[in-house]
Amino acid sequence: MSDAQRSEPDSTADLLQIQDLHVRIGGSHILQGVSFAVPGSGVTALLGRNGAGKTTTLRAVLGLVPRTGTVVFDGEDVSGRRPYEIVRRGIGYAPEDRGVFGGLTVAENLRLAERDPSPRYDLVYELFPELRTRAKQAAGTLSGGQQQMVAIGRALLNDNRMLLVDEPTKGLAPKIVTEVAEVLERAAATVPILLVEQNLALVRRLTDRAVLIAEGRVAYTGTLSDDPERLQELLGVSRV
Amino acid sequence: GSPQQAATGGDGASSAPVKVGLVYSKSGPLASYGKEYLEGFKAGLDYATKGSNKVGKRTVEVTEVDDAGDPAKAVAGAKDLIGKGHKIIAGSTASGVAVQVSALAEQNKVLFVSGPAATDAVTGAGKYTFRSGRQTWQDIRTAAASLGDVKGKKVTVFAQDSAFGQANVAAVKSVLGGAGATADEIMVPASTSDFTPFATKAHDAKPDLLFVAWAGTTAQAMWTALGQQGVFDVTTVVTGLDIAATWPTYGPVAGKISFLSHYFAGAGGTEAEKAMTDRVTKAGGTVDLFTVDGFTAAQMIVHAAGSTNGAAGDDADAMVKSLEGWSFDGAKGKLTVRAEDHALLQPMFNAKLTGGATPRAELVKKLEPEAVAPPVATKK
Amino acid sequence: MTAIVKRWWPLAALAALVCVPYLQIPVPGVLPDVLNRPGSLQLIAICLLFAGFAVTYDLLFGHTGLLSFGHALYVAAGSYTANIVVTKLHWGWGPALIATAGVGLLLPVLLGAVALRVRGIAFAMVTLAFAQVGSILVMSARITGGEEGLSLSDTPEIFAGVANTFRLYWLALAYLVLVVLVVRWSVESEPGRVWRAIGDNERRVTVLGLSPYRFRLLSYVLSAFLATLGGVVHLLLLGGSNPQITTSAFTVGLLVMTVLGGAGTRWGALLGGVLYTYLDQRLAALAGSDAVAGLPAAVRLPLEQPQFILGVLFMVVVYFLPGGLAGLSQHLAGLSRHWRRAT
Amino acid sequence: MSTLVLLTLTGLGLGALYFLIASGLSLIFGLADVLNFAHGLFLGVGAYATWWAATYAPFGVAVAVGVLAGTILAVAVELALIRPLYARPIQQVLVTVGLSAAGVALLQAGWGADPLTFTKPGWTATTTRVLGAAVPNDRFLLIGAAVAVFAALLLFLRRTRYGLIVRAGVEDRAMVTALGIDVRKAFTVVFAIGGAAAALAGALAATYFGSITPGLGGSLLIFAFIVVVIGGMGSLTGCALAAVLVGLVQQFANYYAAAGVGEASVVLLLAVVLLVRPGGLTGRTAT
Amino acid sequence: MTSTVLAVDGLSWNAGGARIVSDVTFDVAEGEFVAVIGPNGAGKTSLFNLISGVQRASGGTVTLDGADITREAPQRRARRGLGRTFQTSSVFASLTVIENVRLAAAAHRGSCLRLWRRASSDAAALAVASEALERVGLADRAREIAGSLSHGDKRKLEIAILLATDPRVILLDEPMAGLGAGDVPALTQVIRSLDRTILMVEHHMHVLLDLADRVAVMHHGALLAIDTPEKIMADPTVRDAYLGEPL
Ligand SMILES: Nc1ncnc2c1ncn2[C@@H]1O[C@H](COP(=O)(O)OP(=O)(O)OP(=O)(O)O)[C@@H](O)[C@H]1O
Ligand SMILES: Nc1ncnc2c1ncn2[C@@H]1O[C@H](COP(=O)(O)OP(=O)(O)OP(=O)(O)O)[C@@H](O)[C@H]1O
Ligand SMILES: [Mg+2]
Ligand SMILES: [Mg+2]
Repeated sequence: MSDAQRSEPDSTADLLQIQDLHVRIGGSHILQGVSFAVPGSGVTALLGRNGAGKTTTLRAVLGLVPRTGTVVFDGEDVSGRRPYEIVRRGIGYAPEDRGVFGGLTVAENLRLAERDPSPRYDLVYELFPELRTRAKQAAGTLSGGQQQMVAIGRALLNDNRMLLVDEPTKGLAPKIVTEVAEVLERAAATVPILLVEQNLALVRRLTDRAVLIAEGRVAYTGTLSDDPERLQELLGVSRV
Repeated sequence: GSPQQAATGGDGASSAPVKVGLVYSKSGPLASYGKEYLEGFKAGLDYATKGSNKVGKRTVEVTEVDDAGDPAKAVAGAKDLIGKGHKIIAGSTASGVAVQVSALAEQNKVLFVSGPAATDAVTGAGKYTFRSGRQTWQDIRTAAASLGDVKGKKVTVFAQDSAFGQANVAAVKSVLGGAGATADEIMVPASTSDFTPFATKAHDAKPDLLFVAWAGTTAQAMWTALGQQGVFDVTTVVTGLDIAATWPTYGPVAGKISFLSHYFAGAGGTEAEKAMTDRVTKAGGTVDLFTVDGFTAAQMIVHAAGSTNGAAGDDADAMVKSLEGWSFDGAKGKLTVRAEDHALLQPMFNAKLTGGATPRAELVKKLEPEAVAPPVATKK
Repeated sequence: MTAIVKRWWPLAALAALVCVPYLQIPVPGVLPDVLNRPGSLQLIAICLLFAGFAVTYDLLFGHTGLLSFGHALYVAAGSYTANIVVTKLHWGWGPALIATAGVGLLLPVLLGAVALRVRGIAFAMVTLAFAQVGSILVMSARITGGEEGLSLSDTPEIFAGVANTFRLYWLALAYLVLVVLVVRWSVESEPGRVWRAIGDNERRVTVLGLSPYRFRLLSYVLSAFLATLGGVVHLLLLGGSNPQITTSAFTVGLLVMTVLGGAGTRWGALLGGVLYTYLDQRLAALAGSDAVAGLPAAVRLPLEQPQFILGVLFMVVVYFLPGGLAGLSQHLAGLSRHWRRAT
Repeated sequence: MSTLVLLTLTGLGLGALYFLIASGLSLIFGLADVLNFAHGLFLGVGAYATWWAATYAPFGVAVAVGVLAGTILAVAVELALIRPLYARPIQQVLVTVGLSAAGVALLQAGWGADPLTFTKPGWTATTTRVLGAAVPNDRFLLIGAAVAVFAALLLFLRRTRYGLIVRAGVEDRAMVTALGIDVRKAFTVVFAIGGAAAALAGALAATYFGSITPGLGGSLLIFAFIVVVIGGMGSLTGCALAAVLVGLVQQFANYYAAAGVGEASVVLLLAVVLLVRPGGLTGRTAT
Repeated sequence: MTSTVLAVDGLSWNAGGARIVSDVTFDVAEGEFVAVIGPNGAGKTSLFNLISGVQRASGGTVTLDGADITREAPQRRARRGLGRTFQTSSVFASLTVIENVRLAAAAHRGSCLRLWRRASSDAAALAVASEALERVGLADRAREIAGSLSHGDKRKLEIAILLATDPRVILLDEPMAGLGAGDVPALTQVIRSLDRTILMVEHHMHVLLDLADRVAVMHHGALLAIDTPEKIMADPTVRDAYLGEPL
């Protein structure tokens, strides 16, 4: 156990605080007491190997999986709230598997996400012009990358106070990966982001702050550059 | 013991009760027919045993089995009854049940007195099968009798496309066709939800007589359609009178229909009918179409079982012999069990409905049993 | 010890069932008569037969994921074909069985080949349509006796008469055993795995080089064939054919049995079939009992409706026992394991 | 000529009746993906409530009472039975099968199995002469009501977000919540509207048939299924088209062909449409 | 140069009123490894769908071993030795890991319609399956239900399924997508060891450069270029349309 794990975050500056989060699904104990905090600005990276529990952590924050422990958002304990209530407090979510509604058109997907009286379509269309040209296409027939654009677009549409973004560059062409990185960078200037990402190069470009999850627990909290060896060891060892 | 021994129950001691099984619709779509039948049966039993509920020295023990209109339940119930030593079974509100239970009775040599089921198939179905109600043939004969001379007239049957409707068509063709009328039919699917096309056909056919054979919950829509398409302006319409609860469904055309009736409260005008009405009313019921079927069944059973001071209650062959050719005074009038095919010869009625929204039935004419007797069915 | 019990209890249960006609045990309330009397045997036989139907339905629904609303068609085809050949054509039982087997193969091959071109609810509706046409034909044709049904004129000597009900009972039991063995075997066979796989991911099956259509058709024909055979047992058991077995309500009944017991599980459909049929047959008798007659009208009237009780029971199972009754037994097994470990 | 007019107008009337019954079914099926077997029960409850109220109040008020009863029932069903099962779509359908059986039995326990007479209100009991054909006025009532319901439902789907939410919710309920939407409310609203439409159909079917039975809904439901499926599951426009088609085909086949061909032809029409176009007349869309 | 195994000639596909794959022509030689790259929505997956028969082409031909298979159903093509994986993991979620692979082996051996045979008694298929699992490193998870595997393990399982059907031509659609940095080298190793004729869509450039003999670039449904990795990487239009600035 590293010391970093036990270090208490400064509660006044932290927008999101997670304490002792446990998730059990169908007999398996997936999260076993995850605790960390996300400050009110910039990007915080949530790293870990496949199956470590990153996605589950994000879903648990939103209450999409049954969980115990406390989640405090902006000083308010939201642990007992329903997912839509938590989201309405200003959290945008771009899920790992994109979560687009295949039977709905691109326009309908975006319309569904509208929460503010004046959604920021201009921003979304500026970033992903394809979403405008494909407005009437069923989202299920979009290419993988195009679906990713819809997912990120939906999260950016509203004036959120925090974004939870799960592997946004999965399946994107290198050029788009760069573009997405720019988008996230720009977004992070105004809204804090909790980012799950496998592409370490991209993570490094966006932030130096990381939380590392291994086997359902927080294995490391701190900066990426602090202890690169240890980080490499935690992330890079193949199981094969 | 062996399975076969186990199956032959009933001790047959002469002081044991006479066991009668009623397999009928206590629940299900024909529950109200079943209720009438049961009330009639109880009254008939009381009447025929003069209040003692005994034939000779033996009490009559009635077991009710609800078939819910489902032949599978009826067969299971009947087998149970036979297995428990019942030699007498009555009931069957639905034709499908009657056909199936009759076959069972024949196999097992058990007396079976079929109830309200009108199907001709039960007549002549076998040695042990009898009926306490009327059959389709008698309905048709009644309709024909009200016509007078039909020679050269055109008769159209407006019939449900089902065994019931087809039997009516066949009977009309045979009865009226035989008397010199030309008969044709308009077959209507039982599940039809709009009768307009058929009503238009009936109107366009312009027959001298339109015979309507319809059983089912959509009767009201059918009568409305016939009325609206002006069928009553071009022809005389005849149909069978159903139970009193359905009379309002004839709607505004009720007064224009000539009804043939198996029975309605007060039609018989006999002593037995009075006795039946008293008993049924006292028990909290009302006399209606199928009350007589139950009443008659009880009379037949008491007679059959009592033929040798009650001993015959376990001997189906003796009971058959005592019933064949037997004439008696029933609620409807004089009834005769025809020996050849076990048809129940009985009076029938012509009636009309009066009184608008709450109709009452009025007797137009009582037809003697011989006038409406069905042809002898060939024994199987 | 427990392993032995686990392995052999089906055989023990079967042996007990075979012996039932020799057991003169009174079971008041549960059965209409002493255990080995015709009334009781007929009731149990119907339960076993319908359990057999439910198992054939489960092959389609539970194991292949095909929701059919037309299974009744095959039961009816079996019953009516045999009956017409015997009663109307007087060809005797040998030809009747051959004709029925022929119909039981040909009809599902033809109809299945067409219906399986569509999937999901569309498949359900096409099968419903076929069955509905069958029902309309049976209801209005002369040769079938329409809504009155057709009683069997020539029952084989060994089954005739109430005294021989025990043979019908054995026949129904034999049918159920046959169906269970065939279905169990087919599910464990190679095609059985493919059925499961198709349910998971059809496209993947295709690119493995397998044609989902053929495998579905195989399941459909097998299930329909078994149901057609059951139709003959039904004919003998009832001594006739009746149009109730052609209706979509009959198929929905099978669906309910399957789900009640637990679709796609080892014993689910069988359990559900027995329970549903037993209740369906017996509730009327119970509802008519004196105990119910004494209740106030508001309670009594619903209780006198067997369909009400069955409907509510079904909802309760769907609601609280997602895996059906079979799920319940697993649940209980889990609890007892838990309990054993705790002590 | 007059026969043609009569058959066409009554065929349209029949189609209108089918549409009224099918529209609620189609709405719930198309949006919430629940094949609601209890739709016939909603319809029956609407009919019985209207019948009951008609003895105390004028026809219009009675229909309103019927619709209200159907709506309340539908909402209760959604809250108590459908909502807790949202993760188990097959169970949702099955629970409606059980509900339908129990509910119809309950109607029968309360009012008996025999038909209850439903007196047609004044004008609808008479006929109007159109080009020599005596067209029953209740057909005009049916057609009018069907058009009104069609328009209202289209407005609901086009102008509100409920349709969108429910369609998305069927695909991925958790994701809709993750967008900050209370998806449960939308489902309840859709059920309420489906129930109201069913109950209205029940009230009008009662007027049309002039009598009601507990099984009324059940026997009409099969036609409603056929219409919904021919129309393309869940497409309201398709549903309307299919209803008219089925009504006309049935009416003309019954007059010009042999008896029974009408019913059988509709069933065969269903099989043919599905085999040629598995998605129904229109593809699968909810508007 | 060895013989041509797969030939695509003028292949086109229209959907939703648009031309999604337009006039694609290329040959693949025996044992060759061709990487397919291109921006998102370029039509790579669609091209694979057309070759494997999951979609019917609107025009053009696909030839496998000299036989025209353009009109054949996907299962026929699979039996000819054409195997593929999907962009989103697609395994049989309710079967165990070993069953997934065994089924594939049985399918390949053509023993699947044998109703009289118990699935579990097929020892030969089982042996093939175990070996395939061994090769992708899933042997220790053989008894688990496939649906509960993590994303990375599902991807490995897909490769194992593919191995069991012993295809001669393999289409891999983004097998590395979503894999952690730790797993990528291992899976790369597995793919290299397949030693078959392979077409692979992948966005991980280093993996691709490592494995590919030739690289095909798709853009707006058309084949922009097909050449050696070095030449392609140097091509300015490719850089512009696909690679962009490195991070
Ligand atoms: N619904 C579920 N049921 C059972 N197990 C689950 C479920 N969801 C996740 N798991 C398991 O929980 C573990 C963590 O999953 P999670 O998706 O959170 O990992 P992850 O870190 O996001 O991995 P990846 O990088 O592959 O996306 C995995 O082993 C997975 O198999
Ligand atoms: N059925 C369809 N109807 C309309 N457009 C479609 C359909 N299927 C695919 N498309 C479009 O075709 C294009 C190619 O899609 P495809 O999935 O082949 O892309 P891809 O090259 O695999 O992209 P990615 O790398 O993002 O997976 C996309 O623009 C997609 O939106
Ligand atoms: Mg993840
Ligand atoms: Mg792709």
